[in-house]
Order: sequence, then structure tokens, then C-alpha cells
Amino acid sequence: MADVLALDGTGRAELAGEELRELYRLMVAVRYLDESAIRWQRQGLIPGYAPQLGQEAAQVGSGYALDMSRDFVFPTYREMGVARAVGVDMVEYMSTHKATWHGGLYDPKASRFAPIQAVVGGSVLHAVGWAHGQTLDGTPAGELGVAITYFGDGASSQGDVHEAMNFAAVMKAPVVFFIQNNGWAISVPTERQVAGGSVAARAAGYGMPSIQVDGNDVVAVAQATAAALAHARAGKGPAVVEAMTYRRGPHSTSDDPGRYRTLEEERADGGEDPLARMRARLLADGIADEAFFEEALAAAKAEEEQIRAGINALGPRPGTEMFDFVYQEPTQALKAQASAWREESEHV
Amino acid sequence: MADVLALDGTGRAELAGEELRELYRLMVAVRYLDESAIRWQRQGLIPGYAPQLGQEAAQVGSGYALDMSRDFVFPTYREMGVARAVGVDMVEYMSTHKATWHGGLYDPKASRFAPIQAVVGGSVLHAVGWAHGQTLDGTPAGELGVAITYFGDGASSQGDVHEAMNFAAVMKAPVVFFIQNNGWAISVPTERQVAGGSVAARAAGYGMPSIQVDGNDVVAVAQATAAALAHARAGKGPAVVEAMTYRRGPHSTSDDPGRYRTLEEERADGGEDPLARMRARLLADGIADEAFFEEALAAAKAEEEQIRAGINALGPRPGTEMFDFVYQEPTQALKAQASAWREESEHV
Amino acid sequence: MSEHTTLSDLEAAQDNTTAADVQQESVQNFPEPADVGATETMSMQQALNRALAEVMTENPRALILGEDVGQLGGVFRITDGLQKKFGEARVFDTPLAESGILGMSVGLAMAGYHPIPEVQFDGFAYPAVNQIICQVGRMNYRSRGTLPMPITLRVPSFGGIRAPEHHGESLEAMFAHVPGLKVVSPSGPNEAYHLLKYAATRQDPVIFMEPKSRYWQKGPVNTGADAAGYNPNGSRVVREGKHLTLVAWGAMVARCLQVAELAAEDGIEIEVLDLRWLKPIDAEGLAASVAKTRRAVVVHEAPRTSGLGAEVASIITERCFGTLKAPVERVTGFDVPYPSGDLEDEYIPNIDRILYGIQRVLEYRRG
Amino acid sequence: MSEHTTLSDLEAAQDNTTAADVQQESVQNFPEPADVGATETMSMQQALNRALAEVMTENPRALILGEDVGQLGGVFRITDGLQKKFGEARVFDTPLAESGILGMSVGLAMAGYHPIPEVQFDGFAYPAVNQIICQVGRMNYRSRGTLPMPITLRVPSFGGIRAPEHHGESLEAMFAHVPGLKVVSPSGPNEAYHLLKYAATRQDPVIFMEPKSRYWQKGPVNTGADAAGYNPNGSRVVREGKHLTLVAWGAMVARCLQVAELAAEDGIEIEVLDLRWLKPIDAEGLAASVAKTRRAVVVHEAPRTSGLGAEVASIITERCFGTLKAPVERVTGFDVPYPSGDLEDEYIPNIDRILYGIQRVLEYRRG
Ligand SMILES: Cc1ncc(C[n+]2csc(CCOP(=O)(O)OP(=O)(O)O)c2C)c(N)n1
Ligand SMILES: Cc1ncc(C[n+]2csc(CCOP(=O)(O)OP(=O)(O)O)c2C)c(N)n1
Ligand SMILES: [Mg+2]
Ligand SMILES: [Mg+2]
Repeated sequence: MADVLALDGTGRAELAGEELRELYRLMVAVRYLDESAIRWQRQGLIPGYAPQLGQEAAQVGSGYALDMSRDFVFPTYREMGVARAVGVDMVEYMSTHKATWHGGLYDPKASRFAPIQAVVGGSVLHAVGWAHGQTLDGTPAGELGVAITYFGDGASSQGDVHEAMNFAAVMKAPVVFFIQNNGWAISVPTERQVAGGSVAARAAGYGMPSIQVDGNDVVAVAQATAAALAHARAGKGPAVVEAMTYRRGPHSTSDDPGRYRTLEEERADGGEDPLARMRARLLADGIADEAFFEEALAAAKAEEEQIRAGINALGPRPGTEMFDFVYQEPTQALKAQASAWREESEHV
Repeated sequence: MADVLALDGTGRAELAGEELRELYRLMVAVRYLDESAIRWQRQGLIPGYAPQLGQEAAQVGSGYALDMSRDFVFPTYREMGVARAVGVDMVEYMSTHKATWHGGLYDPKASRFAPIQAVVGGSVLHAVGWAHGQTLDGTPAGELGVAITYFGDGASSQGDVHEAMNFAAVMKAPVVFFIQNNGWAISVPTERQVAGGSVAARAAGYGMPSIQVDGNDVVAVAQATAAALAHARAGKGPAVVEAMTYRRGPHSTSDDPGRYRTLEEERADGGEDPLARMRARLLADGIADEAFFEEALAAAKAEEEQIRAGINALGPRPGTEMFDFVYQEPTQALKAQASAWREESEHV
Repeated sequence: MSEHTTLSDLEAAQDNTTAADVQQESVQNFPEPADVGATETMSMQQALNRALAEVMTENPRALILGEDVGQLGGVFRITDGLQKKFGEARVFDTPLAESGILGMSVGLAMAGYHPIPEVQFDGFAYPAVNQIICQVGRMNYRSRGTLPMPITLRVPSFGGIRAPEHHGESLEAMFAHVPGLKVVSPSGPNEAYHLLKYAATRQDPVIFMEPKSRYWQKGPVNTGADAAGYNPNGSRVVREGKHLTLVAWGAMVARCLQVAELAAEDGIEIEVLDLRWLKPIDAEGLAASVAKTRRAVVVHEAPRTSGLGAEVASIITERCFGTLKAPVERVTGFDVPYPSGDLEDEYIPNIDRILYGIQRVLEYRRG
Repeated sequence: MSEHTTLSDLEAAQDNTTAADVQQESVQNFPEPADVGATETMSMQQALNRALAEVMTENPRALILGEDVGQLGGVFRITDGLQKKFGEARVFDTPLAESGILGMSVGLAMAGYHPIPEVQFDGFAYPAVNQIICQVGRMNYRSRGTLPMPITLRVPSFGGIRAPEHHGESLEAMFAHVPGLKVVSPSGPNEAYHLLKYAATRQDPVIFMEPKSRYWQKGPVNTGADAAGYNPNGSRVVREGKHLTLVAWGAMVARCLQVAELAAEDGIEIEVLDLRWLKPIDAEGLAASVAKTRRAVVVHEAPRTSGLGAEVASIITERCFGTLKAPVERVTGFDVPYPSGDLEDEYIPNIDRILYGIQRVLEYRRG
């Protein structure tokens, strides 16, 4: 894996001890929560979930590289690890999977994390618009807020993604297109999805730098993302990071991957588990020991317990909220519908 | 201008004497008809027109390269020269500009020339579908019918064009994406439209060969198109030809280019007139003489006269046709509307 | 958002439906006098799958394309096994781009094929709207009948399965407004089987809206040789009554039958009309029913304003004004985005809301 | 297809309109009791341009974007001179991609701007439908009110100018059905000026449908300081009458005023209601007018089936059933693709067809 077009400026120095340990902690927390969510679904606590198993390095590494005092994240639906890494309230985040509120209950503005997005490719243009906005308010180059948009190999086929890349490159908007190429879009493998085989390779056609990075190496991802962010922040325009990873689990809790890939294939194509890899690295470099790993796991478990309790406690939202958030300035017609609904549903 | 990715096989031998003269004849016919259409509009014969002035080489050269016994053309709205080169009935073609029938009165199936298309980028995917269809009916590689889709630098920004290129490349559909990069999309110049500056350069990102050709050199265009057609016909998948040319006239008869470019800019950017260039070449190579040029012009004039007479004679279509062509199997509801229309409009 | 909505979840959803609900989609409540001959019990998913297999067998130019329709058989398994049966050339996965799928279908139709594209969920038809409206609906017209568009677009539609955002939309009002399209929605397995076979052999584009919450409900399907007696056109009275006509389509038909049962306990005899074709709308069928009952309520999941209920109500009013006892009532979704699972039962017309609507009509007195 | 439709052609088109047509869009026929103060005579194009300039001056976060809106000033010159006045950062050309324009506007709104995008013609809003429906209309809801979408989408709309294909579409029925959107259409210069100023200062997304065939019609516009008296909400009676209410919007309002003049010669006094807001629809205004006239005809250019006329008719019927003398009549475009220039006068409701509709209502007898 190599730079398709070199990014100048690495943006961030080498990561050292505590930073690496923090990356590991985040990955464990994400892994544990992710696996738990699948259990939650089996237990009937939530109706469905889209696991990110195997994508912890891509998500945590990129999320970690962000400067959340000025950057803004535009996720799709599988970015639980990014949300966790940048500090989104995880009960509010997971609430979307409990069918409580489409997009999640967290405040996207305060969290600097756009609502969870079910339209594949739907939010990529939003990132471009937000990013272009940063260049209009007088912020000097070098200090620009950067939009990072997360999407998949499948999403790269959508027309909106092309329009977004072209708009961003024409306007030199500070946006990082972060692709998690996890090999699959539900049942369709990348080779029948992405002509040419790489989304990063498309960037050159727009005159945009890109980097294809080993998406299972959390440090490499963090560094590639930092480089892309630095490029955008400096006012040099957009950049593409394509993290090559693997969707180790099903597409969602409703999916049956056995219909389109064998366990052997999964094992062969999945490569090394990003978590195991980071653990080995920390051990080898003497940055962490078993006690640290146990501690990290214990913290992850405690965290999951809290989140589960929060999800458990989440009741349905009051029906009035169906009407409350449609407009900033509600219409008489809608108010009348809300009253009718109340009368009929509460039998008043 | 150079190949972005070399196409193997030129597909067609060098063009010789009579072929070159024929190219010139076509260009003159197209130029004369085009200029006449602007006059028609000023005289009130037609309500509007989109001239192709300056794009004769791109249109005639590419149209000439086609094998109309098996290929199929998917135009946008400015391809009068292509239509003429491949033998579409020109009264029926020009009828769309008389506001007689959207898309033109010619039979697109018999003409192997899809209806004129007003949605920018709208027909590019159709070409991919048609082309993929050619691979499904057992035609051996080497004899495949090829779809050629014409669109502009502006159209390249549309999501549909990306989807089309990706679909075609994934499916190895025999389609040639023929871009006339004429420097402008109404008032927007290519540099604020096409990030990276070239549509051909995008092809590499899809693993597709492409060629950027001097679009004002009719022979070069014919050869580049032939090479692309040969590639596609051989079952090797799609190819891109980007003909670099210049829209020497207004966007349409409603446009006022003076608002966005000066006459000096037009002169500087327009380059050499493709017609003058071909004429000089024929003269220099001793392939044609003044008598030939006069003859060609006379033929063009005679042809224009006939077409104008045909357009002049074109009455409005009967109102029943509004209803007749909506469905293959009309509905009772629509039949009732047609009856009501007839009663009310004919006061019966 | 991930698809939470295949087999296991839907079977779970099914458990939530009442026994009465399941029962009503039986042959008694869907009397089909013309349909004699062999019947088999199957789910709508199976009926659709069977219909596709038959269409593909009979027409070698028929093609199935879309996201995950191949090896996976679609997220709802409607195309299950068809790639194996008909080969990868005739049943193929496309890249993930709905405009691409429909645009490509236009080109395939121009090349003489009969494409049967699927968009994975209702909400993902929106990216294809430009191709659907400007191309699929217009190519036959633009080409003066020389380039027909025999495209059968299957759209798993409507809500009710606690799915993620954009997986519970009702697009019929939009499609019905588009010149050149035809639109149909089956309410049960037998309808699904016959209507899909019919739609997929037309020379015009048909939007086929499958009520995804009903995919796993079983019922008898007439697959016998004399299924030819089935009339695929127009609407269909699925329960006779004389006091009021309930008009519905898709998943709301079964619900309206439940409502009719409940009303019958109070001596109110409700006629339930399955509209089936949302374009063209069976104005005669509507008028015939309401001429008899003199009262009507139309039910749909889509938001109220500019929904298809307005068209149905207008047609009824135009034809039956002189005898109507009350204005046609609309019981619909609200003018709000389709909500998350926890709130969808508040959004989709439920039995109570339909009963209230009926009550308003029955109690209406000219002011 | 090329845009045949700027200045010269439109002025030519204008010549085709009758003197009566021009006259009716005068202040006499648009009485505005609340609007006192200075008036200036200007075309709708000028009025819109003026409104945009004022909005841009008052709100430094307002931005104009779209195809050719910068140096060219738009193909209809609505943004003429604005780039020069407000700079290339605030008025900018985008690449040619409508989904991109709307998707980018969503992001700009999230960043605290008030984008005023233009799509060049009605028919080219279709590629943006996915962003409009799933994002523009829903982001405020999805984000629980934390990410408002103050986006004012200008769409040159409707037919009547002998333009190429896709340049004469009426999308109001589709937009009015979309939760989260508001939709408005001005009928003349004064309305255009005030409604655009109002729409472009809302915190909710508004689809602003400009009747392109009226761009060059002139009329008095109240630009004075006390224009504050203008009421931008609801519908508006533009001519009073007692025998029948004609409901219209956009370019059809002027035509209905012509019809009313003609009918007046026969002693029939028609009330003309300019609906203005297509979402939310002013149900009270409709009911108040029809309560008085007891008869109504609704007129629109869009195809009939599932058009907004059905909604208007339903609202009227629901509210006035007890006193209505006849079913609400719909005089609309046909269920066919918008035809080429030669046939558009056959397609768009013309004076005769509206008069026939009125006649049917007046002659209606309960059967
Ligand atoms: C516009 C749209 N079309 C279809 C879908 C249904 N769908 C949900 S996820 C998915 C596959 C996405 O693949 P990819 O972009 O690679 O992301 P991944 O699931 O691998 O994270 C599909 C087809 C959708 N959500 N949105
Ligand atoms: C989808 C769509 N958006 C906008 C338009 C309006 N329009 C017509 S031509 C044109 C410019 C096209 O530029 P280009 O693709 O370079 O083709 P050219 O006119 O130069 O031949 C525009 C914006 C359209 N016809 N279709
Ligand atoms: Mg993927
Ligand atoms: Mg161009």
C-alpha cells in the first residue's frame, strides 16, 4: 500500500507511549461494545445493529487524528468506533440502533459529529459544504476546521461521491474523504464494485492527493489521516485516505454472510486482527504489559455495562416529538395534525 | 495532447484521399447548416438553437469512425454534426429546434441514434445499458456493437457520468465515452468545472484506457475514436476519448457570451478553426483543390435549402400525439383525458 | 444504515401481528371467483420469487439487476436462487448506485431487453428519481413509441418493520404523478404472484411496490393452469359491505380488513376495496363501491398532504358527489418524516385511527 | 438542450400574451390594502433580483450558489449583478451537478450559513431530489432541531415559454408531499419581491417556485419602508366574486384573472384566490372563500393525477361539504409528459378549458 500521490507534511509527529496506549484502550472499548451490541440484538434489547468488527484500527486511528475543537465528522452508519474515539455520548449514539430516534439522540452540533446517516453516500456532500463554509469566515489557512467524511467502498459508486470530490477539488474545500474499504458492500465484493480496484486511485483524476493505507494498522491510519488533515487545514484543498480493511462480521445483524462467502475466505481475506496486531506491537515495543491489557479490558467492560444500562433505560420518545422537530417554525396544519394525533392516540 | 493510457490497436488504417475529402464535405455541410440554423432562429423560423460552431471536427470525426451497422449513438443536444455524419434525417433532427417534438421526429431505433437529450448527462448511463446488452446476446468479441455517448465538460460533473463510467468498467461494457471538452458549460469555464482539468484523466481511476485528442483535428479525432471503438468492440471494455475543442459560438441562441468572455479571449482560446485547418491540409497534401471546395460548399448550400424547406413545411403535430405515445398500452384514464381534450379544444 | 430487516427480524415482526391479521389474508376474505384450480399456500416472498422465475423462464430477454440480487438473493430474498437458475448474465449485481441501475435499465430496454431492476428499499429510489421521471417514464413518448420501456421496477415499500431511516417510505403519490409510469401494489401473496407476472410482461414501465411488512405472511396462491382466470386489472373488493367503503393498498388492506371485522361486531358493514393499481386508478371501481355505500374512507401510510388519498378522495367526490353522505375521510401518515421504530405505530394509521375516521364519516351531518 | 429562454425569447413570448393578461397583473386586480407607501413598477425578474440583494445585504451569512448564477447572473438574470456587489465568496458558480448544489447547501447550512441555491430549471431539480427529500427536508428533524436547514431553493418553474424538454415542469405536488419542506410560488412582481424576502429569512427550507413565463411582466412593487404591512402568509383573494372560487398559483393566477373578466361579461362573478403557499396550504382561506361562493375550480399546469389540485379539492370538500353545490372541478395539465412548444398551448389549461370547467360546476345538478 502506498501513496497514490504524496501528501506533503505529515501533520503530526510520531506517536509515542501514552498515545499508543490510548489508541489501544479506545480499540478495546470499541471492540467490546461492538461485540456486546450483537449480543444486545440477540437478547432483544435492540432490533438491529451494523457491527464494525475488524474496522477498529481504521475508525479509532482516524478519529484520534482529528482536532475536535475545530473539525467536524460526517459519518455513515457503521462509525461507532469513530464516535467513541471523538467522545460522542455512546448511549445517545447507540439509541439509533434501539430504534429510538433516527440519527441518534446526541446533539450533533455540540458533538461535532453529524447525525448517523442511512443513505449510503448521503452525507459526503454535506462535508464538502461544511468545509467550504470554513473558508468563508476569514479563518486563516493553517487553522481551518476540516470536515472528515466516512464512507465505504460501496458508497464510492454513488454519483454524490463523485460530485462531492469534484466540488471539493474545484473549490479547494478542506475536507478529508475517508474511505473504509472493507472488501464488501453487503454481498458485493470490492472487485465487482470499484472499477480500477481503489477509491484512492480516483483522487488523481481530480488533481487531489490521496493515500492508501493499511487500515488494520491503527498507527498508520492515524498518521495518514493526520497528514490528510494537515493538508486540508493548510488550505491546500481536499485529500483522500483509503483505509484497506475487512468487514469481519456480517453486514448487519440481519445479514447471513454464509450466502456469499465461506469461513475459509473470511479467514484468508480478513488478514490480521487489528486489535491483536496493536497488542503485539505494544508488547514488542515494551509500551504495555499484560496488566495494562487487563485494565483496558476491564475498563471496556465497565463502560459497556454503563452504556447497556443507559440503553436499557431508554424509553420510547414521546409521540409529540414526531411533530416537534419537523420545522423550526411549525405550521398551523402540522399543529392541527399533532392535536388530532394526541386526541386519537390518547383517546381524549 | 497525449494518451493518458495507450489504447492498443488503432482499429482503422490511415485515412486516405476520398475519405479525407468526405470528412471535409461533411464538415462543410455541418458548418453551413449550423450557421443557417442561427439565421433561421433570427428569422423566426425556429425558436432556438444550440450551435456547434467550432466542434465540427470533433463531431464529424467521431461520427465518421462509427460502424452504423452495429454501433449506436447516444447524443446530448449539441450533436447536430454527429447526426449528419451518421446519416440521421436532418429535417427530422432539426424539428426538435422548431419545438415540434422533444427529442426530434427521426426514428431513433432505425437511425441508431437515440433521441436528443436535454438532461445534461442523462443519456450516458443509457449507453452503458445498451452496450452491456450487446454482450448478452452471444455476439463474439471483435464484432460487438459499441455504444458511443456524447457529453460535455459540464456534464462530466454529474453523478450519473461517474456511475456510468464505474458500471461500464466493472462490467466491461463496450462503450466509448466521447467528451467534447469545449471549454465552457454556458458561462462556466472548464477550470472551474473539471477538477484536475481533464475528463480523460479520470479514466485511469476506473482502470479504463483514455485518450485526449486535439478535437479540432478531424483526422486525429477519427483515429482516436476508431481506436477506442476497436478496443470496446474487441470485448476489452469501455474507453474514454476527450476531444479538446472550443465552443466558438454562444451556448445557444438565447445566450450572451459577452457577459462572461471577451472577443479577445474567444480569439485567443479558440485556436485554429477546424474547417480552415482541414482545408489547408487537403490543399497542402494535394488531396483537394479550389474546385472541390466550391463543389462541397455548393452541395452544403443545396442541402441546407432542402432542410430549410422541410423545416418550413413542418406543421405542428396533432394534439392527439400528446396522448398517443405516453404508453404502449394506453390506459382508460388517459383515453378519457384525450377525449375531453378533443371535445374542449375542438369545441365539439 | 444496516438492513435490520431480513428473515429473522421480519419473522419477529410477524409475531407482533394479531391472529386476526394473519387470518384475514385468507381466501375467504379475498374471494376470487374467477380463480379456480390449484392453490398452494406460500408467503408473499415466495410468491414473488415464483413469479419472477416464471417470467424469466418465459421471456429469455428478461433480466434481473440490482444491489445484492444475485448470490444473496436480495436482502428480502425475493430473487433467491434465481442467479443460480438463470445464470450470472441474466441475474446480476450492480455497483451500489440507484441512478445507475435505472439508467442502465433504460439502455437495456433500448437494446430490446426487459429489465426487472430492484432498488433495495423505498427510500433509495430517490437517487434514481431523475432517471425514473425523465427517462423511464418518457422514452417511449420522446421516441414516438419506437423505444418502449418495458421496465418493471421492484421497490420493497412502506413501513412497519422497525427498520432504520429511509426504509419505510411510501412513494406512490410521487410515482402516480409521473406521466408514462404505471404503479401497482399487491396486498397479499396471490395478488403478488399474479400482479408481478402481469407487470413484468407489459411493454410499459411499472413501479411494483411490495409491502415489505407483508413479505412473510402466508396465503393461498393460485398457480394452476387456469389461473388465467385472474383479472389483474383494476381494483378489487376484498370484503363486501354496505355502510362505508374503506379504500387501501399494500399493507393497509389487511389492516382495513381487521377494522371491518371489528366494525361488523357493531353491526357496521364495511366494504374494503384493495385499490391495487395506483396508476391508473380504477375510478369506475371506486365509484361503483361508493355509489352503493355512499361513504368512504381512504387509508395510506404516506404523509397526508398531497398524498394519493387526495386523488382517491377527489375521484370519489367527482363521481359520487350527488349521493355522498359525507366528505371522504383520509386516514394517513402525518406530514412528518417517517419516524424511528419506537414511534412507527403512532405514525402508521392504526386500527383506532381508522375507526375514528369511520366514525367521523358515519356521524357526519351537513352543517 | 440549450436554454432558449432568456431575455430575447421571453420578450418575444411576452408579445404573445394578450393586453388583458398584462393589465390584470395590475394593482387594481391585486388589491393590497395593507401595502401603503412607495411603489415602483418593475418586472418579476427585477423584483426577485432586488429581494435577493436586500436579503444578502441584511444577512451576511446568506450565500447564492448554482449553475451560472455568478458572472452571467443566471440564465434568467435573477442574480444579475449580485456577484459583483457581494463578491465571489458569497455568490458563486458551482460545477454542473444539482445533487451537489443541494448537498453542499446542506453542509453550508450546518456550518451556519443561509444558502440560496438555484437550480437552473424545474426539470433539473430531479437529480437533487434525493438530497432535497432525504436531507434538506429531514436534517432539522433528524438532529432534533439542532441543525436547522435555512435553505431557500429557487426553481424557475412551470411552462409556457416554448422551451426545450424538461424546461416546463411543475413539481409542486412532489415538493408539497415532502415532510419538512415549505413551498411557495409568487404570481406577480409584488408577491415575488415580498415572498422571496420572507422565504429567504426563514429558518426552514423553502422551495421557491418562480413562474418563468411571468419573469418579464411588469407591475407595481411596494418597496417602501412601510412594506412591512405586507402579509406573506396564507393565500390571497386577488379578485372578489360570489358565484365561484377559482384557485390557482404561479402563472395560472393571471390566466384565471383573465377568465374572471370574461365570465364577468356574462354576469358571473368569480373570486380568484392566489394560493401562494403550496405547503402549508391555507385551508382557512380556501374554506372562507368557498363558504361564500359554494363552488370551486382549481387550476394547475401539472398533470392531473396526484397533482396538487387533488389536495386543494380535498381540503375544500372536507371543509365545505355541507354547502358545496358541486364537486370541486380540476382543470389541469394532462397525464402526459410536458410537450414541445408547438403543443404546449394544448397542454397548459387555457382560457377555454377553464371556462368549460367553470361551466360544468355552474351547471352541476345532483343526479
Ligand atoms: C442509497 C442507498 N442505497 C442502498 C442502501 C442499502 N445499503 C445499506 S448498506 C449497503 C452497502 C454499503 O456498502 P459500503 O459502502 O461498502 O459500506 P459498508 O456497509 O461496507 O460499511 C447497502 C447497499 C442504502 N443504505 N443507501
Ligand atoms: C441536469 C441538467 N442541469 C442543467 C441543465 C441546463 N444546462 C443546459 S446546457 C448546460 C451546460 C452544459 O455544458 P457542457 O456539458 O459542457 O456541454 P456544452 O453545452 O458545452 O455542449 C446547462 C447547465 C441541463 N440541461 N441539465
Ligand atoms: Mg464496504
Ligand atoms: Mg462544454
